[in-house]
Amino acid sequence: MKEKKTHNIFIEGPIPAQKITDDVQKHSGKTGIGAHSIFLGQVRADAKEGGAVNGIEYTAYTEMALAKMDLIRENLFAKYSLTCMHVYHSLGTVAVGEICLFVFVSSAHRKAAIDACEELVEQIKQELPIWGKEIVSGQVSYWKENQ
Amino acid sequence: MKEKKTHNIFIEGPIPAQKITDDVQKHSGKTGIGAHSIFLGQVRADAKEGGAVNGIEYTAYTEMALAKMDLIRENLFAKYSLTCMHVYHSLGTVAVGEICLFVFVSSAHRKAAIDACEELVEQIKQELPIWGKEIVSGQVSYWKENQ
Amino acid sequence: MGINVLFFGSLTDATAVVELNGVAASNTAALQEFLHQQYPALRTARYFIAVNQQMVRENTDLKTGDVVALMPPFSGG
Amino acid sequence: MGINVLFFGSLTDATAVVELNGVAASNTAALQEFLHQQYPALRTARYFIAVNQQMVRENTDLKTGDVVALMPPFSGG
Repeated sequence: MKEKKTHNIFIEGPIPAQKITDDVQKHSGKTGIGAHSIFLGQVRADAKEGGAVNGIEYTAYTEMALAKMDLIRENLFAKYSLTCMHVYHSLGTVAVGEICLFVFVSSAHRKAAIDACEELVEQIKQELPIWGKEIVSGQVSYWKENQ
Repeated sequence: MKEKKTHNIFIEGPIPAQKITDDVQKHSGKTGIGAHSIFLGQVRADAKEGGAVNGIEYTAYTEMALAKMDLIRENLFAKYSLTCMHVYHSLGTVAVGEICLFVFVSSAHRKAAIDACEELVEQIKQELPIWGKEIVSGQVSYWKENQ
Repeated sequence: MGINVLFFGSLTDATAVVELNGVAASNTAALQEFLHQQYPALRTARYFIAVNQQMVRENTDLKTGDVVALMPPFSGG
Repeated sequence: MGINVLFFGSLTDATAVVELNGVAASNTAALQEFLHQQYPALRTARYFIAVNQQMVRENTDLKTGDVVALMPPFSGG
């Protein structure tokens, strides 16, 4: 039986911007890589009844999300010629302007990295049991809906 | 007559990895941004007759490249709903594992950022007069050809 | 023992709890009927059901120890 | 005065110079003929021509002060 390693994707609070550079630098020794495709989600100050959004509070069905993420990862590695794939998603509160999602895909060539990254972002949004609550104030909040 | 500002895109040597985080952080105050799409080109140690590639030496017809880049930028801003677009390309020598291209596109929503970033990377590769020479050793080098 | 029920996202506004333990229900339809009685606001809510982390679309038999999650449309990212 | 000619990328292997100043040529076809005489390896090279940074595909008249660039296929990124 194939042993499976579950990768944790969840980070409490915002994803530190420094992580982006740090993770890129960790790949400088992988000399077969020619292309990195990165997607970052940033919390927007959308205008709502009652004021502008101040932050988003994320919750998830973490066990199911991680199991689903492993499947998505496996399918994308089977479909594209990739060197690495890393995903980080916030839990808890992320303020406006901060990063809540960091998706990082590397490949020898640009096409595989770009296509896989785009597909991965879509699948994260559509298939992972994660919910965002847009906080306007202590009294006013709205459950986020993805487009 | 419309005044045009030419943006420099060229950086001598490798693009410092720290620039990625620094540039992301500069956008945390732009609270209408919801998505950043980033592409990085990294120099590969391709196997060649005579050994593996050690680095790439980039030259360009810089005036023409910058004028062309301004047109590409203008067309993409007209086509997609974007907040920002930044491009950096190395000139001179970039060693294996280092970053030679940094493309950074931001938008309120993921689709515009991702699509514009992909189109921008293709246009940079196909339309900018830049040439790479793959250096294997002091004696052996190969002019790079894009796929 | 019985069934373990988890509520997520906006559904917790309707239930005011995130988890119920030891619910008696032999299938998901019976469970839903019970939950809709208990939390009337759930009746008009749009949600998916997962049994032991697998999404189910039709009425599904339940056994003691099963974990049933009620999940509104996802909004991660 | 005359024409200013720029060579880029792999073409500089054929020419061993990157720039020629004051070349006498009334159009791009005449200029190419002159350059192919001077640098025979250019004859088999694949390249594009830009006059004052505009790509040209057909024979184009030149005037003194024009800048003509000979460019092999691009390979940036």
